[in-house]
Amino acid sequence: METVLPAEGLLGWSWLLIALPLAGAAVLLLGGRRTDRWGHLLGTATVAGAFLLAVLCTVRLADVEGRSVDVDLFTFISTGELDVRAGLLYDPLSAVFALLITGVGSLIHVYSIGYMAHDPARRRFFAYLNLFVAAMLLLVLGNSFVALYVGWEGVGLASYLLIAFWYTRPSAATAAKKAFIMNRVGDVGLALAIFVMFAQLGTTSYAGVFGSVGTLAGGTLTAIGLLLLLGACGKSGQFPLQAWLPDAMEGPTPVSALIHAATMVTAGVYLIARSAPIYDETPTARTVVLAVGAVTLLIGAIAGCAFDDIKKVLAYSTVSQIGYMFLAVGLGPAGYVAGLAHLLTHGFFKAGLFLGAGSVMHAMDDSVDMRRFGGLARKLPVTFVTFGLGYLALIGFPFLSGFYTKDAIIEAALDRDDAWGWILGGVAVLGAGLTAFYMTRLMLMTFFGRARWEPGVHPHESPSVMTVPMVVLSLGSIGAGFLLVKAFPLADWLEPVFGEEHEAAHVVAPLTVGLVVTGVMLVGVLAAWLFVGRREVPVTAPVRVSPVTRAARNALYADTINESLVMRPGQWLTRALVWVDNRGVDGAVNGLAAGLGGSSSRLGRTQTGFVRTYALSMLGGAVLVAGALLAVTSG
Amino acid sequence: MSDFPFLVAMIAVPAVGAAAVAALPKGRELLAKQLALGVSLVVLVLAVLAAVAFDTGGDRFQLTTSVAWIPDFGVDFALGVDGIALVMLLLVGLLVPLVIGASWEDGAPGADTVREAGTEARSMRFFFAWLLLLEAFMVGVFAATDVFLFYVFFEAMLVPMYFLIGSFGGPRRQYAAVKFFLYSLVGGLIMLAAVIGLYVVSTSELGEGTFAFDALRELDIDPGVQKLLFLGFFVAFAIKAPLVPLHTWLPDSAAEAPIGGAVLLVGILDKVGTFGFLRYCLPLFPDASRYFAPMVLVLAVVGVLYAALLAMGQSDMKRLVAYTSISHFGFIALGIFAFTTEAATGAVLYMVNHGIATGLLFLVVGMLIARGGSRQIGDYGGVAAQAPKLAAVFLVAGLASLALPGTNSFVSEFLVLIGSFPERPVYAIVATAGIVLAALYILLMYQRTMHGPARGVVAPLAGDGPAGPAGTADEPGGASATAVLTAPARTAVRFVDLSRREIAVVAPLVVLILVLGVQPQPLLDIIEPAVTATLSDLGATR
Amino acid sequence: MIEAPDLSLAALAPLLFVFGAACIGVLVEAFAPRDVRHPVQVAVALVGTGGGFASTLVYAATQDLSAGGEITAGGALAVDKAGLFLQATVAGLATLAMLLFAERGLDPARSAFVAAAAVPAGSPRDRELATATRVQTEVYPLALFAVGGMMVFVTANDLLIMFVALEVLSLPLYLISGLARRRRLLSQEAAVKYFLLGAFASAFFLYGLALVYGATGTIRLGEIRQAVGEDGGDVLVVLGLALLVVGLLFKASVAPFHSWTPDVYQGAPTPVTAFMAACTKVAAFGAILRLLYVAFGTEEWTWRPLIYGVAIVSMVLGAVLGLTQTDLKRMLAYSSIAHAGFLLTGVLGLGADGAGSGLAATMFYLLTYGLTTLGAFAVLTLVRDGDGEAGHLSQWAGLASRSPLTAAVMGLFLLALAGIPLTAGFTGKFAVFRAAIEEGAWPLVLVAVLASAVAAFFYLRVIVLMYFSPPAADGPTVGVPGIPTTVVLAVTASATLALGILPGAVLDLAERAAIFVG
Amino acid sequence: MTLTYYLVLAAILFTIGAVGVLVRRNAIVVFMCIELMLNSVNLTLVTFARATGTVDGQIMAFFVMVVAAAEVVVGLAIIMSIYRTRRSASVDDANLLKY
Repeated sequence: METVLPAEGLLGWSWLLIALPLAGAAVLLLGGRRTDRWGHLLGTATVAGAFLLAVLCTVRLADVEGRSVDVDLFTFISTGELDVRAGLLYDPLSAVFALLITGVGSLIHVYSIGYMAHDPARRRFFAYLNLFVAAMLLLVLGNSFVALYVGWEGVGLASYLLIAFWYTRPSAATAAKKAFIMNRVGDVGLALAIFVMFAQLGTTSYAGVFGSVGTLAGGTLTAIGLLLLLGACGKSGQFPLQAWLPDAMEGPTPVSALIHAATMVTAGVYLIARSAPIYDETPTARTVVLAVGAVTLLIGAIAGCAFDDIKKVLAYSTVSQIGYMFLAVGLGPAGYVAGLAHLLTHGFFKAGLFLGAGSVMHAMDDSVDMRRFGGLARKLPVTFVTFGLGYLALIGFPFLSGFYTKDAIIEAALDRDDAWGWILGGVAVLGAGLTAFYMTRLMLMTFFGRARWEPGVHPHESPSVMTVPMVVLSLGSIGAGFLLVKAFPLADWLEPVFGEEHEAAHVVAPLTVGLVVTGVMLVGVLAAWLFVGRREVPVTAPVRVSPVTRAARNALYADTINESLVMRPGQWLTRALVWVDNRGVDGAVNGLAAGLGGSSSRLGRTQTGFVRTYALSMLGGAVLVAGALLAVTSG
Repeated sequence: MSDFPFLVAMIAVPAVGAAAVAALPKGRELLAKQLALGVSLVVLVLAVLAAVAFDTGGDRFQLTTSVAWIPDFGVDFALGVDGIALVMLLLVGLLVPLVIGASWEDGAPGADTVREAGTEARSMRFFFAWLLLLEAFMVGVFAATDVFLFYVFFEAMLVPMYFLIGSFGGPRRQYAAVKFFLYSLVGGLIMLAAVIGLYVVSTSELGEGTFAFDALRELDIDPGVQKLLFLGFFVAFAIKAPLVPLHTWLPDSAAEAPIGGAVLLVGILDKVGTFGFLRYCLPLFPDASRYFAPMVLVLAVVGVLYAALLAMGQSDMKRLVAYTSISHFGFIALGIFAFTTEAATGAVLYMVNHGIATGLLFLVVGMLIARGGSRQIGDYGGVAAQAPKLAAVFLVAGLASLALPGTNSFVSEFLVLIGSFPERPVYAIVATAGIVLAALYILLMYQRTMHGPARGVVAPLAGDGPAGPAGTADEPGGASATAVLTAPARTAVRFVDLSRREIAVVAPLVVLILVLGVQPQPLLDIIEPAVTATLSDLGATR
Repeated sequence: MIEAPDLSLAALAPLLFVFGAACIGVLVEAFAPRDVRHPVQVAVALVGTGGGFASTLVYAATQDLSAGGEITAGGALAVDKAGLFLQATVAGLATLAMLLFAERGLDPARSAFVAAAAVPAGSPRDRELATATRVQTEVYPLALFAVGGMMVFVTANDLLIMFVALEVLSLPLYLISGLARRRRLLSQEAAVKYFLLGAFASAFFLYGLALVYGATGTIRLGEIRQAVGEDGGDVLVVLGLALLVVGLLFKASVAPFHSWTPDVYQGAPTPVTAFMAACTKVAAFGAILRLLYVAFGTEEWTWRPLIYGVAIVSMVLGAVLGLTQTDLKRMLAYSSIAHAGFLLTGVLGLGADGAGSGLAATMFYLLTYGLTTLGAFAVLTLVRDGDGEAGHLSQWAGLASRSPLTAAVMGLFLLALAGIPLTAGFTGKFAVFRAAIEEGAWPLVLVAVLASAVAAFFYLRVIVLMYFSPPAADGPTVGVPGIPTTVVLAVTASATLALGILPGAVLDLAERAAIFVG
Repeated sequence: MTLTYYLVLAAILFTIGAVGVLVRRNAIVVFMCIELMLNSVNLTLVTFARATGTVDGQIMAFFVMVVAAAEVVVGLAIIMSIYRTRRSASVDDANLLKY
């Protein structure tokens, strides 16, 4: 990549982006109860401030030559040949993410003020949320893989804390732990990738690594690519590490919206896009990315069809949508922009959807069982409208956000013009259909039909502090796609990062693609109406269902597989080792001691107390000594 | 400034202090505590001043003192520090006052009542006296530049720790104390044979025998002999460190030791082993070190995973922490025997960071035990709701020991791994898998004790009312080692949050964890020259 | 006309002091009225041993020993540097032992020794005497004769003198080990066993003497050396050497000639045990060193394997058997067997013609061990129950809480015996191991360190009992030591520490004294 | 040379004595066996004196006799005392001290 200018002026202060929310978190955590009254306001303010700063920085960035600046801060670790400097890289890509994070972040902070109003630990919630924003910004702004790794694990911690926010619930605590552990599995991959880079190139900074990618052997590159992918899968809940994401819904809904829909889970996409120079050199790794994306896309979509928990459905939808993004970035230059565009739009409408779901739960006394919803459209008009818009955007209703970005991905896939291309394209289209199905099912079960509420539930619209962010986001779900793809093409903005957007020779005319996808989408909607809308929704899920449904309800047995392949053997191994350590290793030592004791008492018997025995031993000794000496000297 | 004999003072002050504290009349417990704390603080100040006087660009060994001690053996009372020793001395100076602070309430009526029947409450004067004597020896062992002197301190250290465990430990303290002593003694005696062997070699090479480290470094010893001598030293250090499979004494000792003792045992005493690898095994026996490196690396890496898995299988918190330490020592050994500057520097930094992080972890566990009166993880649950500060510190300590970026341990673990990867990729990869296990054992313990509903010895909150009498009845007894109960079930109590004293004890460590997590460079600058010097003795590749 | 043999009174002064005192003691026994006897005897004994000690030092300081020493008494005695060091050690330790003998404050009957040895144990008369405060004082002259014998033993330049000295030191020991006031049966049994086995052993020594005489035609150590040097070691010499060494190893209680040690140590009155453990060890090893150094220095390769073997057997047997002992005196007996093994590693360090540092190392070890073990036994005399000393381990439980000082001192001695640094025991061990490794005997040293690790266990067990265990219900009482015992404890304890922390001077002394002539 | 016979005889006597110590129970007899050993040594000494043509050996023999006599005195005293206590001179009865 081209030379990076040192930052001056405003951009030199871009580290404040991270510092602000971090300071907020510190104040709230150390401040204790004193800060209870205004803590949430401070938390929101810091993030909003960061958003403003991000906007200003981005505007300034636009007229920096090369549209990319390096903010060098201080020496982090320097010993031997390793020299890691703490610094930021502010370029179009990180700028886009910074805007997304701070923007959506601010909205969700505002929303949380209302959503968490009655929680005694609201201050702690905002502290963690600020912590997350800071870590996430470090992740996307860092100028080296080490910095990225630090942010990477930082957001892992934040997500752990937030999922376990209601830690007295065992389920929440367990989900948090699960999330952290599965992330760590991915982190191992990321760490190893960094080690390889250092071993091969002696540096870990983006500039250094990408600058000398050419010097690396193909095998090494592939290894790096796959290791990075492992990391990405962990963080973005991609196959085979997708199982933690749905459980993460144990956290408060704003968390699900911000971390587990809009921002953190897309870090994997960021990582791969950021490492484009590496992936461009290794088709193998890139193919694997494609495969992962495609598989996850389907898994998520299928599982999404079967759940009755509104948040779980949205979670699996997230998994599936990120699958789309992976698929896109896996396509290489053709897909990076498409993937990122979808990432941004998804950030808007999925966040919106979650906030809507939160609002619904708020109305339904925190119930998440869609079988107990129904007919809420009239009771929660604002939620209904905003949620509806998000829904349309997600299923790719023409001319809404999802429509543009998803189509772009499918086009890019088909443009490969090979077997892979057709397969992936097909998968993507099928996914679109499934998406339409499960989202329509969700809409119908929640907002239409007869009210199946629990007795004593009186739905009411949420306060404006919650609805306003929803409205804003729904506007995003309408316009974002058009803006990013047509009006101000994201491609041009990101051009310094991914190079010229190459004019792909369309295998299939975009229009055709658009029609096909829309058609499939309508089929999905129709199917959903046939299955769910027409007939009465049973309050309890039917037991006697087809194997397919059962598989889907169990998320294709992901947990079962993890359990039987990892957890059980692990526990067994642990138990076995504990036994070995006590009986075997320690046993050997104690056994030795016991043996000495035993031989001691046995030898002691020779001390019979009879003079004549003693005399015998002496005589024997004497004879032995004399004999030995004679043998030595004469022999 | 640097003419002042810091090191001599750092040995003499606590030694004299120990005598003074022990000499205090019966019943002057408070005075004993204050005196001990004062002395240890003086040592801390001395350590810091020594660090200031230390010139990172200067000679390898600084602040040196040397007087003939036993001329007939060619033994000098020679002290001096390089960067490695210096940081360890700083750690010693830091931990001892905290330990004293943490043990403040031990022996208080509240704590002694829960001693198991038969043993009358021991006067804490001797506890603090032993502690100070131990500090003197620990300083000596790191500051000695004469192998004989080093050995003397190395063995002498056992005695105070033996009494700390045996007199003030938990139910099985007799077994633990003897096991600790014998294990270390076996290693030590084998090392003694090697030390003498080294002396004899020096006699034959230099005409007259010497124990001076710098002189011995210059010898070129026949490889065959080197191997024997290396093994002699190695066994001793591998037991101290400890490396699997010579580790089984540590869980027992650490679990039975009073918390203060456990902190120093795991935080510093065991570091003497890894310190010994770096200071003695590598420079004195380069060929043998290279020859045995693969073996050691295997032990190290196996230890990382093996101990981590075992940690998960523990139901006793102190044993769990002990096993995590064994796993960490695997990392340190990996870093040392990878023979690269980055890894070795990381390993030394790891020694410091582990002392801080695991020290904190032990202290917090102790505070937990002081409240709950049980070491069993299963007896706890939902503590976070009642003692949020305690839970927060526990979490920080836990995250530090699972090497989360932003905490000090990350830097060292990262350095060890990234440094050993280029030379020993396979071992590094296997060890890296350990970071997942680390997350597992820490979070399992944290979830079981802190999260979930109140359980076991933790009485559920009675509404949102103020702490009931149950809460006040259990005034925190500090990290009371004596509070360890044999009786499984104890009446559940409301958990009170950290007292001011306890916060004062943990705060410095928490701060260090975070600061060193972001700014490790000052330490690295102290450590690196010594490491490069060591590796050049070894003739290592990079 | 025979001219009188040359006699250097200065050189013989130590012996004269001790034997003179012994004879005076006999006269005192005979003529002094009973009530003054004890103080007088103690005074005489102290003068004798103390004078012996002092006069050795004076002699060593004043005489010019550049030649290494002088051979006097018609060539019968070699008063050389090493001999003087050993004599001084014996006399010094004996002085302390005498103080232990003289202790009257501990036993309610005011003495550790039987009132009338002739009265059958358990007879009515004996029972009434047991409680009476009447004391018998014949132990003092007897002990003095033993001391004299030891001092001759270590300077004997002549096998016959060595034999006579052996008997002179043994016979009184046989007797006084049977003089315990309490548990007389055990004491008498100890005496019998010691006597029979001792006589048996001296027979071996004597036969060895005869064979060597036959082979070389002389019994002067120096001449034997020449003779052996000329016509190598023929069968007679080798056999003779073997039997001589066996006789000496018995006294040094080296396995497999150790079997008497535990029984006698346990049965004998504790002060006597202390005396034997400290002084006899020194004397026996002194003789072994002199024999191997002077007479068979050129035959190093003949006796090396022998010493090697018995050293290993002794260390291992002593250490392992000590593990399961429940009686402290018996435990210390096994520890003394193990220590005999360690001493032999030093002997092995003699090297060809005594070129190695073994002599100095062994002598230093003897000093440290003597002091430490004497102190340890002295502590044993303090801890008592209704029936004399409380020797059973279980009775020592929780002693630290009952009498911290006693426990601390005992702990110090035990750590020293275990060879922990900063105690005399460590310095000694280091010295002998170094000597052995210099002679290439590192495998032996490896065995030695492992053995001392095993031995450490039973020393530690006592500490565990004293410090970490709850006090026994029927705990013993810790007697308040009178001045004599206090002095002994003070001297031995401080010496044990001093020789651990600043051994320089004494080591240097041993180093310079490491010369035998003859 | 004929002196060898004396040596062999002495060796045999010594062995008999040693064996006697092992096999006889009565303390007195055991002690007499030891005396026998000493005397066999005397014989050896005298023989060697004869062989070397010096008188040293014979003088040594006298020394040995004296020492032996002293031993008898001490030995009998000890044995008597234990006999009077136990009413038996069997060395096997005296085994309170063991292990």
